[in-house]
Amino acid sequence: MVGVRLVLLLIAVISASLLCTSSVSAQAAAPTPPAATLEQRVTDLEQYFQNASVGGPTGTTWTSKIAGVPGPGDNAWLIVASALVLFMTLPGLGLFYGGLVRQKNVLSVLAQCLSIAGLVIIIWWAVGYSLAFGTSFTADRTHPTLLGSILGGTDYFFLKGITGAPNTDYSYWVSQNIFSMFQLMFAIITPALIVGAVAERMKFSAVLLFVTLWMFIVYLPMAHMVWGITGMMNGVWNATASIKAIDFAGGTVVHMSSGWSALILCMMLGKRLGFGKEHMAPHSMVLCMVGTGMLWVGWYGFNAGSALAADGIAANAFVTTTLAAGVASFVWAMLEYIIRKKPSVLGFCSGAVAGLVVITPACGFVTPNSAVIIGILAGVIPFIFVMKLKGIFGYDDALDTFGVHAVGGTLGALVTGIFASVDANANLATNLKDIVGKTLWLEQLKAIGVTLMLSIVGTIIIASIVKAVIGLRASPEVETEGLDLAEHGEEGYIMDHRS
Amino acid sequence: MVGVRLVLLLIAVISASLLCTSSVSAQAAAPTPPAATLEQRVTDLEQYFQNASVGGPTGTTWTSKIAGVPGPGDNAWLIVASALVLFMTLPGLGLFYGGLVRQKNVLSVLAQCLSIAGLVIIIWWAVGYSLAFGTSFTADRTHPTLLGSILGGTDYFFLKGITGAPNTDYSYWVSQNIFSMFQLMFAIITPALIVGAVAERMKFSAVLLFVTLWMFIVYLPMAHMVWGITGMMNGVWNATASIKAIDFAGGTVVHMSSGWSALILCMMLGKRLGFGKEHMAPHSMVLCMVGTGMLWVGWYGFNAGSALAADGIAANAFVTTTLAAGVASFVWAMLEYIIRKKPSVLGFCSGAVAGLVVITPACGFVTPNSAVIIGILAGVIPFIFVMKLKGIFGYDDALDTFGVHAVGGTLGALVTGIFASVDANANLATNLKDIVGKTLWLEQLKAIGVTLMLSIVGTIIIASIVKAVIGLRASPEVETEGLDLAEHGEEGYIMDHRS
Amino acid sequence: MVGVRLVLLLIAVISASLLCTSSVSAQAAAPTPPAATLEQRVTDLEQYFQNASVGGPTGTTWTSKIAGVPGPGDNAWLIVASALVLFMTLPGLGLFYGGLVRQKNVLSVLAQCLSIAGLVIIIWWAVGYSLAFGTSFTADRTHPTLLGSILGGTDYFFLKGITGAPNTDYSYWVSQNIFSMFQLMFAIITPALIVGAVAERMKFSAVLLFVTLWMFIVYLPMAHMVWGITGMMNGVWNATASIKAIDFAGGTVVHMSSGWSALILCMMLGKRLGFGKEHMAPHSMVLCMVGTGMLWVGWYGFNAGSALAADGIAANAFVTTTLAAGVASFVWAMLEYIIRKKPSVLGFCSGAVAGLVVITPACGFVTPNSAVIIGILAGVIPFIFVMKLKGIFGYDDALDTFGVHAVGGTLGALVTGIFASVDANANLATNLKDIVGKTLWLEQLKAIGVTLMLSIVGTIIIASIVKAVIGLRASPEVETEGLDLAEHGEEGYIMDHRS
Amino acid sequence: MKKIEAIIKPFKLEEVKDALSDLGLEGMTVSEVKGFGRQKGHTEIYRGSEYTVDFLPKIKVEVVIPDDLVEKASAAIVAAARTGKIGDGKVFIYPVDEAIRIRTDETGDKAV
Amino acid sequence: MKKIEAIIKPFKLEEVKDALSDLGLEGMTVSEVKGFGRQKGHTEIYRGSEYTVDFLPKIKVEVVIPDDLVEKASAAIVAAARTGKIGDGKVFIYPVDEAIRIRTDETGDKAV
Amino acid sequence: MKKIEAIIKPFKLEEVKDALSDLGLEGMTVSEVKGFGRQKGHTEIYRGSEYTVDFLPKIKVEVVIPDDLVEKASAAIVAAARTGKIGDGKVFIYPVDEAIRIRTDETGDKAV
Ligand SMILES: Nc1ncnc2c1ncn2[C@@H]1O[C@H](COP(=O)(O)OP(=O)(O)O)[C@@H](O)[C@H]1O
Ligand SMILES: Nc1ncnc2c1ncn2[C@@H]1O[C@H](COP(=O)(O)OP(=O)(O)O)[C@@H](O)[C@H]1O
Ligand SMILES: Nc1ncnc2c1ncn2[C@@H]1O[C@H](COP(=O)(O)OP(=O)(O)O)[C@@H](O)[C@H]1O
Repeated sequence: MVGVRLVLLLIAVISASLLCTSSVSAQAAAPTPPAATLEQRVTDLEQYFQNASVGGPTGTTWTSKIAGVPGPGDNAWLIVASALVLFMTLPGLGLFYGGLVRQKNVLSVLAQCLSIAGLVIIIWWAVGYSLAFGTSFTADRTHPTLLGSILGGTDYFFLKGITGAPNTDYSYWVSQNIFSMFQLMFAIITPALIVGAVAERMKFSAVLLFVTLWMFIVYLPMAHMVWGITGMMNGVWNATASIKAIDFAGGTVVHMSSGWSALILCMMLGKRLGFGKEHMAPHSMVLCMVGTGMLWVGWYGFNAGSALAADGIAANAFVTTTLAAGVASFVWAMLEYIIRKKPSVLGFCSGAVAGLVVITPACGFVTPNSAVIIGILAGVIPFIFVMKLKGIFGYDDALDTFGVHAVGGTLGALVTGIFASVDANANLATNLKDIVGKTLWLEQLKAIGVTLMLSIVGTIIIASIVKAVIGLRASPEVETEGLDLAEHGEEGYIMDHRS
Repeated sequence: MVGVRLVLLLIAVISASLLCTSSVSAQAAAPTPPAATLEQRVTDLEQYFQNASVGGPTGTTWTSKIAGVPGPGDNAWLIVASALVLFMTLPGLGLFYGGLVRQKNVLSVLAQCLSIAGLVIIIWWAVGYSLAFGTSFTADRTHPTLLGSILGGTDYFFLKGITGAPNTDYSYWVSQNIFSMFQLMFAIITPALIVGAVAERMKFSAVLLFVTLWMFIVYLPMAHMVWGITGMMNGVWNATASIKAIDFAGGTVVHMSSGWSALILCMMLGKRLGFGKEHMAPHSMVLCMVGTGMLWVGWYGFNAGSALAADGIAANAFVTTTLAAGVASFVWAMLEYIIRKKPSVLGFCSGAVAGLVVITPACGFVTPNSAVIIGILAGVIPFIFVMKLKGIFGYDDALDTFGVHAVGGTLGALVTGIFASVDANANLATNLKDIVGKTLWLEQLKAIGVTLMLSIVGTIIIASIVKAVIGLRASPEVETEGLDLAEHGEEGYIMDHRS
Repeated sequence: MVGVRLVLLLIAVISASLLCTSSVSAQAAAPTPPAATLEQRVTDLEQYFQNASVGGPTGTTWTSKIAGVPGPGDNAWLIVASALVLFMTLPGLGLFYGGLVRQKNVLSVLAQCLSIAGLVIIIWWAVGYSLAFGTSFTADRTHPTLLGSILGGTDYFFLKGITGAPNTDYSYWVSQNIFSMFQLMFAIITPALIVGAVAERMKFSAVLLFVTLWMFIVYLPMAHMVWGITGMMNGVWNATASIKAIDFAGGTVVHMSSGWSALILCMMLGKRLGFGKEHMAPHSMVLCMVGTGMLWVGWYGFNAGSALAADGIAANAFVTTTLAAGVASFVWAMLEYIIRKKPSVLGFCSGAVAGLVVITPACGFVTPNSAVIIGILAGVIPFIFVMKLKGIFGYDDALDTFGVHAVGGTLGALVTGIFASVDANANLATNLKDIVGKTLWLEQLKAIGVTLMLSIVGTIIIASIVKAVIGLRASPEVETEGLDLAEHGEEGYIMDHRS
Repeated sequence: MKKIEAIIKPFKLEEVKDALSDLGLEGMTVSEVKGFGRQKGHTEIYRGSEYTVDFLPKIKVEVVIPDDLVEKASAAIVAAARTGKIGDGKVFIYPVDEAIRIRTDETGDKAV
Repeated sequence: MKKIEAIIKPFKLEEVKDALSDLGLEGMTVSEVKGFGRQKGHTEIYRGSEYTVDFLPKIKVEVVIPDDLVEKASAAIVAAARTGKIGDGKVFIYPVDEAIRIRTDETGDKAV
Repeated sequence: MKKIEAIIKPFKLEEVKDALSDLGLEGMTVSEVKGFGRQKGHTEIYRGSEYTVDFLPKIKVEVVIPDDLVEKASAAIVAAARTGKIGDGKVFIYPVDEAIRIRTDETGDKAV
């Protein structure tokens, strides 16, 4: 049984952890630079406000008195942002999705979100953070290797050496331990998004096994390639990246990867029993709306937090996120108003989420006015997809993970290439100044291609394995009775007179 | 149809935006002050802790190395505070109000909150922020003009020039872009509060049109007059304000304006069908309580965020907010306990919201002990209003927007004039030292008068227009069936066996 | 009637407050140290990043330019953390517990949470903060007195002198007023936890009276002993503590005290009518899960906020909290999976809360790898307790406050003594360097003993008083009809066709 | 004894109850039902999926009464429940063999 | 065949069910209803608005049985459902023309 | 006139409705009930507490029809509702004395 195996795995992993961490490798001591002069000490303090390096430009000109400690303001923001991103999944996404399924399956969605949180936390602690953000697979940063550009390294296995000191590869002023948690929260919500496409019929054990494999085969490589300092698609920070793409908060890593994988998985899984015949209306639009509000609020942690500082870029990401979400929500519902006379709560919610998805890769790179245009696109294009095209193709993406996240994520990745501007984010002038506003969109297309490929091929392989080993789908009896009772032994609501 | 028109308006506005922003006007270059000495650089850094100006007292004595960048701690707080204030509306207020209506109308309340969010975001981006916080209508600050003391200017249309740099008219250390978002969230919740009075019967299209007009005629002038640096009732910061009133977080701007407008609107709209005969009990006190909790938590962003810094004033506002909310909640329910033997969840919730409303204008200006007295008043006076006087007058303020927000806001504005003290907030010593603790309450009365006038007259005009153009009220059939199905084509809950 | 008496008490307390605060005692003026040199000013600024003292090591070597003001980043974090901890109770715990009771009692749980919030706010303002964190009962810190090591003092009655300036006994950079609020939120949730054990049958008035007495007899002494700077079990900061125990965020103060008191109280109260015969299944696992998500997210404020700074220790507490919660949640549900084939949402939720409880005392003192082991223990030991042992003993701890909070809190206090390490928190090297990793667990055992004793004896006395004065239990008629209607005059949900 | 069972529009319940009370009928049992008939249902759309809901909320009122009251009672219900629009509902009359009051064991007309 | 229909207090359902089982009656159908009768309702107050709720939650138990069991079954229900307080409810007995078990097409006494 | 009352599995409602419509029966009333019978219930466990739920969700369909349609209608329902597994439910047929259409005062077969 998969449960047992997972527990055994867990135990194995713990033992390994204890062994590993006892053998901390001695780090080669670099020669210590001279102590900071008074002026240099003042400069170090000023750097906090500029979100820049202490100890001189590379951190090695002088020994800073405040090296190895985080900046309280930035750290405060990242702590809160990490909590906000967890809030997106627990309970945000749980409610958004849970409200959209039928009553008999609401708990199955919640159980899937909760189990993914636990599972990914364990993976992330053991090896995940290291494989995504480590660097030991790249011996020499000026000579990238294939492995090192796809996965990080083993250096941070079991969070070895991850302390309150910032990792300046990623942020000058944020503690690496909170950075690792911020990234963990992304790693939790991404597979949880897939749940929407396969809701109401996928077996719980199959979800667990699928997600475990998917983390290794799709998510961790994606995260490293796009955000790892040695990643092959990290155009902003990695001068040797082979694809000079940009993705501020996860258009490719989070939304495309989950959305395209969701499409494949739901096609391999087949439609829900009674699809197209029985009523499958959302059992609680109220919960769905509550979830949307939580997603929106939490998304500020996701998007503005991705600045990894409480600076003007974070603030700008907040602005663009707000504008895109608000505009897309309004546009989507107004399209409904025009077309069928009834603007719906689900329309406002779908539009808001679509706006948030599409702005995600762009939020820290574009101006507010671009965000408004992006919001309009986000209100129109996924709308058409979900309302019309889906019906034509006829697959059963139960809660529209594909229509919103894959379509939106892909759209976002592309428009980011078009609208990104140095005005909005000066960091684009470091490694990308020659292509921003010019051929950046071509790099984005390449990144889209890689993401598509990895998600689709990866999911086909993983789902085939899961199907072969334990099967993907609940039995028809279980599906008819509802997953809540059959798989979890609980009911979502017990409202009768007797109890 | 109003939807179509709004979409067309939107498109027009976008086009205009693109034209406008391309013609950025060259700003007259002021002579650059000398570079900061080391001591001045240290002073600049210290100013961050004092929430004060860099570059010398007026910012022009020397050129600061950290001018034009936000302080990370303050920025972090304002980013979070902005998210918290949005959380108050989505889903907070939606649940608080949504729980109080009958099941058949729960989605209509949520749709109204969502649509107001989208609509106000668009207005704010295009012109709203500028009309409230711009200054171009005031050519010379020492010579206020009528227009300039009522509305801001066109300078920030389409958020032109709003970047990560602080606008020192409002805050030394907070990015202007996040300041604009913080204020946006206030502009969203204010019209959403009105929804409570007209719930269960006002037409969706009429809500949209009403709110659009109301933003321009009531909200934006109110926000500018009270908080705009050139506003005529900004007693704290505008030395030339004609009414030297104070309002820390929105007693007049938010609660009085929405509350009094709500009263007028619900009277013009008429009572719900069956009012006084049919049962109209809240369909879910659980949701109502959840909404209350979210409002309370979000209100910390609202009140403590209004310090525009993470300083001792913000912390004091947190204290006063907590005390007033807790005391008022407890007092309200204990009054119920005494009078009818049953302290109710709705009593605790109503009291908490009343306490939060009444402390809002006062929170950053009064001491904790004053907050306790304010809390008691907030538990007693709106209680009497909602429980007794409302029944006597007989209008149908469905969810007591008037009884809580107008009565509470007016009470709050008045007591702020009585309890405000320099001990609690040293900024009161700048322009108001002669009247604080003396005649400030008279200024408050004047501000109350202006707010009342604008809200009442404005609402009569706007509601008359809306009534003439598209009508205010849903048809009796729609009202009987419920707005959810009839206007939004959805049901709030589908709990039957079949689905 | 208890309500009336409480209101009278309230009035008395207010009057006293007004008298007291008018007689502010003149503080003896210490000789002023010399003004800071430029280098010292820079040192002061650097101290902000080190979360250390300005004005030299003891704050008295020179007069700092930034003495008496908070650090914006740390203050921002504590403001947010305080809001997060309130969010845990309102609505978090309300939903977690409210979802677990039967429909007819959901509002009673919410009313209890709300009333406890109001009541504790009033107590805290009047005397509570002072009794826990004041110092006037200790005239000379080098010579601890019995009273002073159990309770703080009267110095902060009515929050006298609590301003934006930090109280360096507790934190160098956080305003004392926000510190007092942060601690208030702990004082709210602790008695609210007890509600879970006595749900569905304890009289509302009895809850109010019990909690009032319990705050004075159990909570305030516990808080002072463990966290007060002169407390007898504050091993980290009080060099003269007689029990050198440690408790980062409240294993003893919060979870053990509430959990053990809950056990005693529920035994004295007796079982629910029909216990063991009627179905008493949770009426809404959905609400329960939403509450769990909110608890988890809010717990970051609780645990990481207890660092009282946005530093690396806070960030580490975030890491350990996440790992313990995630691991325990997963382990608990996997145990269910193995034993009865059905991993449940309630299992994931129970495990998460258990993990959060057990890590609470340890979170800022242990490494991430220790947190994983703690998470496993938290998933196993309370599981066994709640699933098996409870049935054997046969008391009716309705919502498992004892099984989760008492068992988990006790376990946590013990493992903290075992896993605490200077690597994770350098503050352990100040007063405890000789016992950390050695005999610290013995001190922890002593603290466990004191906590057990105080909670059990205190609760027996208080509950006996309440029983004698007004009775503990609702009448059988009230219990059968449901507390919502009978005690609060409301229904949780009104979903029928007519409304 | 007869049972009158009326299927009515939900918002008419209060009026029907009052009409029966006016006749001195002090007991009845109501339940929530869904009705299918000539009255048109409505359509709900959730994103791309459209659902026609044919079953409309109705209230079923059941009252057991002595034979001699049947005519009056059914007339009173019909009068109170009528709006004149399609979907007003039906009144059905069924034979009853016996009625017992649980509390007292009374039977027959005394039980109702 | 007859149908016994009992309107009982909700918390008595388990006992009624057990009483019927003891007679060997292995099938029944229950539903949630609201009852109006002599038993006083309650009042709910939401802020200034007071609502009197006359309709109280009841459970309706329906069991179709052969004629010869009617007396025993109704006596058993009455015994199990009685608390002696107002609002205990009623037992009604109706004639049944026919019963069919859907699964097997069995009819008459064999069907129930 | 007769009333056919069918207790069926919830997911069979649409098919039963269609079967009746095919016979030209354009009205019916349905309600949610819980059934107890041979079909086994399920067990729910919440932490240490285990609850056996014997009452299973069923749908009750009520349709009042002229005598001559009874046979056809009940056959149609049986056919539509059958899965062959335990718990398919029952059809009960009751005598009806009278039916009235509230909207029009029509009575008898014209009313249904
Ligand atoms: N033959 C029937 N048997 C049982 N209930 C019926 C029957 N016909 C109609 N009903 C009930 O009466 C309600 C009203 O019937 P409908 O045909 O819509 O309008 P009207 O009563 O005005 O003709 C239906 O919703 C249904 O509940
Ligand atoms: N004439 C009646 N027809 C149908 N149901 C009735 C009738 N009278 C009472 N009932 C049902 O029986 C329940 C109990 O009746 P009530 O008068 O309150 O108490 P009691 O049965 O003790 O006299 C009512 O709530 C109602 O559901
Ligand atoms: N004697 C009865 N009276 C009323 N309803 C009954 C009776 N027997 C069974 N039922 C109803 O029929 C449903 C199905 O019965 P069950 O014995 O489970 O299966 P089957 O109909 O296949 O024999 C039950 O759930 C119950 O609602």
